[in-house]
Amino acid sequence: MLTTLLLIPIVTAAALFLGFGNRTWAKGSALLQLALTLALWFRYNQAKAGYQFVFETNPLFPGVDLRYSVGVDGLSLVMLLLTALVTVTAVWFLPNLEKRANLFDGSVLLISAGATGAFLAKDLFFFYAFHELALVPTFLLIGLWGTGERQAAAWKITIYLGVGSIVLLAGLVDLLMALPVSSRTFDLQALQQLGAAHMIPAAAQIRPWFLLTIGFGILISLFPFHSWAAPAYASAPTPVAMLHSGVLKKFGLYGMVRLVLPFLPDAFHQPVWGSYTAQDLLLVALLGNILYVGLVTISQRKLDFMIGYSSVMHMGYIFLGLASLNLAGLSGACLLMFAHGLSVAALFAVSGTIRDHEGSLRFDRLGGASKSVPFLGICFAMAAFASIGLPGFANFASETMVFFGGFSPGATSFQKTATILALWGVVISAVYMLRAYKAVFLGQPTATSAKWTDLAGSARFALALLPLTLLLGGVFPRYFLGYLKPTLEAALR
Amino acid sequence: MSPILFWLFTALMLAFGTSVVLNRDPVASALSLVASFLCLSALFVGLDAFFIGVIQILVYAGAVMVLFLFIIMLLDLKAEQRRQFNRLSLAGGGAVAVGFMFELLHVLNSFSIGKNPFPPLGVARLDDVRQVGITLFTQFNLPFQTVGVLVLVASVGVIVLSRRELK
Amino acid sequence: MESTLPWLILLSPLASASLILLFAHRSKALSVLLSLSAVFVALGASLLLVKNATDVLTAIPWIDLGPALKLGIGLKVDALTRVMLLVVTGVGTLVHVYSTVYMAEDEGKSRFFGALSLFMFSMLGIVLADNLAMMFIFWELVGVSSFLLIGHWFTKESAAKAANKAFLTNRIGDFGFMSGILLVWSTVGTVEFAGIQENLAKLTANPTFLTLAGLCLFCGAVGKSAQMPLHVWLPDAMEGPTPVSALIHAATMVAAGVYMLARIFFILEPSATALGVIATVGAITALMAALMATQQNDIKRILAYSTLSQLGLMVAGIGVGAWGASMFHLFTHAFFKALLFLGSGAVIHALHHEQDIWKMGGLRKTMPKTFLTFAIGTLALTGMPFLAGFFSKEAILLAAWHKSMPVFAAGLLTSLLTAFYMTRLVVVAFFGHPRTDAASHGHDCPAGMTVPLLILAVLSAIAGYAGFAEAIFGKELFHHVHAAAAVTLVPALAVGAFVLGTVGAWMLYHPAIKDPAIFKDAYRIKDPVRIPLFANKFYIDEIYSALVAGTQDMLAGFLGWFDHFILDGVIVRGICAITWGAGYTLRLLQFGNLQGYAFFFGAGVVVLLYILTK
Amino acid sequence: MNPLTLNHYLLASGLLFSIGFAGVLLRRNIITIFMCLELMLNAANLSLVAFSRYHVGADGLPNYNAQVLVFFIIAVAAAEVAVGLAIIVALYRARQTTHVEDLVSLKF
Repeated sequence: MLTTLLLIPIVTAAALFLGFGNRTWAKGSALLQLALTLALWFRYNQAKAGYQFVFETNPLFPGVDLRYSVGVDGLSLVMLLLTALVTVTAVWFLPNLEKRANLFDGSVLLISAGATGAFLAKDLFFFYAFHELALVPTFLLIGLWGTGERQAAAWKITIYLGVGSIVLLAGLVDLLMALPVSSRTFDLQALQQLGAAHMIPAAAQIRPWFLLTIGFGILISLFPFHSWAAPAYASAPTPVAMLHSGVLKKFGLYGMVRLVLPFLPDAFHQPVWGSYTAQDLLLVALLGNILYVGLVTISQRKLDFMIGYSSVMHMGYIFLGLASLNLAGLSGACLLMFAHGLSVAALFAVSGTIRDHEGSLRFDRLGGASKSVPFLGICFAMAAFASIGLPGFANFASETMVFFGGFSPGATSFQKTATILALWGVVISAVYMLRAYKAVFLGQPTATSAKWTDLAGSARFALALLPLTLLLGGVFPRYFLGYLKPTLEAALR
Repeated sequence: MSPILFWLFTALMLAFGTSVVLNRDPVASALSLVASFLCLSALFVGLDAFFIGVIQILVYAGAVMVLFLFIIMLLDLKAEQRRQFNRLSLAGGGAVAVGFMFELLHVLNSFSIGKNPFPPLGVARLDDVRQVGITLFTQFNLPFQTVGVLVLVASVGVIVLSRRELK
Repeated sequence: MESTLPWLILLSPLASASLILLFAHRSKALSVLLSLSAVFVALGASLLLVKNATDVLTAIPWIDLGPALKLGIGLKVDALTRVMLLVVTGVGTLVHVYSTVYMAEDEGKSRFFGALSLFMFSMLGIVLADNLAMMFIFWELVGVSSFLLIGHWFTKESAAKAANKAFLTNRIGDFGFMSGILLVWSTVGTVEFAGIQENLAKLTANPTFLTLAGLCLFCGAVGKSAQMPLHVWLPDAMEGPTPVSALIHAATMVAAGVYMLARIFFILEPSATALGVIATVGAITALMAALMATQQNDIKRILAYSTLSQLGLMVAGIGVGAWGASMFHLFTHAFFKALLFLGSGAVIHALHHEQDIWKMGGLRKTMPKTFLTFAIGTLALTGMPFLAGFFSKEAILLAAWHKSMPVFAAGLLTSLLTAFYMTRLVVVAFFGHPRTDAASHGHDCPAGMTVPLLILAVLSAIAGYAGFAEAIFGKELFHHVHAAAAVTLVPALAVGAFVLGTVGAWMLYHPAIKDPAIFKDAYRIKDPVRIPLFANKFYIDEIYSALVAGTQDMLAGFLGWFDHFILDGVIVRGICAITWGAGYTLRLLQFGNLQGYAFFFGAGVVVLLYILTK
Repeated sequence: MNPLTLNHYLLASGLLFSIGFAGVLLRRNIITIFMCLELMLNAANLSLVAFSRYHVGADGLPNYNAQVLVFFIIAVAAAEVAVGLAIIVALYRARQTTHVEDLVSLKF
């Protein structure tokens, strides 16, 4: 069943590359993917921790415990749902190309396939490989069909993320090498049990911790490795920006929860610089994301850059949840991955549509768009309000958990201070989001914006899907937490 | 093999080898090379490697040399007109070759087992060619097939390369 | 039955809002119908609750992570809640009815009523919340609905700006509120009011921490109730439609801060420092806002500053420990301030959106019903004996008299100024002769607008009487209102302040409006009192703009530059350049001579052999 | 006269290799260089055969593995010569030269 889920986009993409089919196939594939994910969602047994629907082959090479094995637990299920939802919206926002449209559509599906594979993988090797698979079409699409300085942006993201992947690979190798030879395995579940048994001595955890955190950090655009994100998103075609910022970037966070927390739990408390622990260091970096990048976001003058930077900023909150090392914070972080993915995808969808209308996304050239495109305005407002943490949306529920996590019993005073400082980020994000909303949608309509046409037909449903899911998550976070809780408890043990 | 024959063939082999390097005319070089390889195959035979000795003559003296000569004729190469060697390359080549020789001597000097005479051979039930064949087709079958593919690829490559309208 | 009533109150406006958003936004009539029926249902249920005087506590979990974190959506109905429920649904219903006429011609009518329903939902959520986290949720939601309603005419630049300003200023307060919640939670381990009260000893064990937590929570009230120094958004919020100003920015939402302080009074009470700060902030707000109000010319802005000033008085009341009196003032204030706003709305409506009082005049004759109700509201506000405001204001002043003389003095001065600027407003706008064409064609509005005015006028007159108030407050709570021992001097001083203010303004302004020169554009010069400092609101807006531009925006600009040119330009590109440079240097080794390569190759072998055999 | 030892053959092989290498470095004609490469390959063959003769197994036979390796070397060398000469011909067609100093287009 899981392999089918993985094969749907891959086969469709292959068919499109070979010249069969058209855009309807891409849409059909995305809907099928969503349907199958929902089927998994409802058939999944929430009460049980650990992987379900597992499928695995024999070891691919003799002597190495490396196999194609897939399975889902609560966390990966939530991420799969995110992938499927964003994919559906993304394929509805595919641009109209005159030639090689199939190549474009297929590549977009391939990104989705790579993300799906990475979230499904129960094996370290495939976990890594599928993510890389998703990055390749991302680079190509930005380089070939991007806007603005697409070549520069494509090269930058290629090299930057390439470096991140290499550091990550080094970290993974280091992690495996830190284990005794007899217990080396690629199986994530077996690794998790080893981590729970504290197989790696605390002092030996710090080096792989650094490598993994920096590697994943680059992929997630953790401060100060964030400067690739905004230009890349600004140049990327709309569906690519949606899928990368919404889904693919979460791979790094997913990896942090999957690998770093369960295997290297002691590294967080190791002093690395004077009496400051690795956790403190991470807190400083994430405050950089929240406060520094937040202020940088305020200074942006173009909508796409603003959204790009804001997505970097919100990574800080997810890291804050991770760094709290307790159930409340971690649940918040994981739900926030989901919520942020949906909200930023919706924002990029709207901004991409505006770019198609206007050609420019400079704030001083826009205004009053709510008059002519009220539907886009409502969707943008909902996504923007969600992303600044307004109650009712899943982002608020998760940010609340993150903040409460930062104040949980056992939190250090440094952590509490960091949480209060991070709380100020809520004000910062309100400043830039509302300024952007006002600049684009409120005020006197400009000569061009009065002539825009609103979304019509099925695209409305595709776009509305994201904020509505956010509302669902905000009102009933308990429903999602039911899936996450057993998995996260296991990760923290 | 008697030491006299060894010294004779070795001396000839090295002399012809030197002549390959020193001759200006490529044809003369090629013929010296054949002569050198003939002496080499004599050494092989002296080491009881009859099969290798024979294919050395067949392949090199027979096939490869013809190919070389053929190409030299085809391209109509003349003897080199320019000065044979420039000083820099003479110094460099000489230094590397001499350095290599010194190291070799040093190694051989300390290579004690190399100072023993060759052990005698037992009475073989099968001849040399069959023994090589058995080893080749049993132990080294896969590499053998691979080499076959390699030769095939090489011949295809040659045909492609020698097409006139090479882009 | 009892436990479903609060849910009915809370959810009926939500149902209306979501139905309007999803389905009914194309039909104005349907939207109005939905919104009206929701508010009537809420009102009916509230009345039932008040009549039965039953306490209810019902909760469902929202986030449940076992012992790690448990947050619920819980509804708590006690005496305090019932008062607020009645205020919110009562004024809410009247404003809804009024709006059907006021907004009749507006093209965004569906959107307006949708947002109004959303507001009712959020406001009732605050009122019914049984824990701090839930209160925070709805606290933010009222912020959003207020954002939507202030920015209702979003094509107007000033309205869009005002909406943003309101939301952002509130966010700053909410930052403090959330910090306070976290501080309390980290000590007590729960956010429920009942739970905190049980474990109050844990909090009081550390007085500094308690003070800090209390002040953080107070920050929320500072933002929402527009106290100094976060008061700047409220006058600008008058860009919204007038019914919104009446409901949200006068009667209910801005009072939420006071309600919240009354709710958490048990946390504040043990800390004298916290109460002192609250009293000071309230008193300063009351006084400064009153001073600013004396020099405004926009009818709605005068009322807005008056609201600020009254809110300051309520907060000061909390600060001197008289939370019952503050709630009482909140209760009476809701009626007469809503009345005044709706009255001003009627004037604005009749005069085709003319808001400058100097361009009115003579409305007493052209709009008699409006004048009558407006006058009752004014007198209730200014503290005319035997009207509602007199009783409630006197209760606060009395408490201040016992607790803190400076606060009492500030309150008394505020009363005097209130009487002054309100009389000024009434005299300039309603007396004399019409000074513009629009003013001479003034007329009373249709029944849909006038009836709510009349109802509110009646309520403003009677709300202060013990019999009426006690019926709503309940005996126990009403006991808190008049906790302080009566002192005869206090009402005497209050009446004195009222008389002095009213007569003074009459003496100054009644002659002024008779001056024929007032017709000219230079009318402002004819204002007999001219104090630029007050007219310019103490230049606080300018200071803030400079402060925001000078700190946040400058820092943001600098960091944007730093990020683009230093972090990305120098560091990231620098690493890139080093790699490129190394590659370029090593490229020089490709000198192209085949034999050269062979030489290096051979030399390498020789060196390697040397190393290996050494 | 002393009996022949392994070292004699190794020395001969080394000398032949050195001559070949010197030729590669000294000669300018690419065909001659190619011939010198053949010399070096065969020098290696010589030592392999010598080692094969030296390691006589328990059954009294030389170690045929080395001879098989020589066989492979000869086969690969033949292929290499064929391809190499074809490249030289193609090169000559394009450049009209077989002189290495004229072939510097791989310079930076």
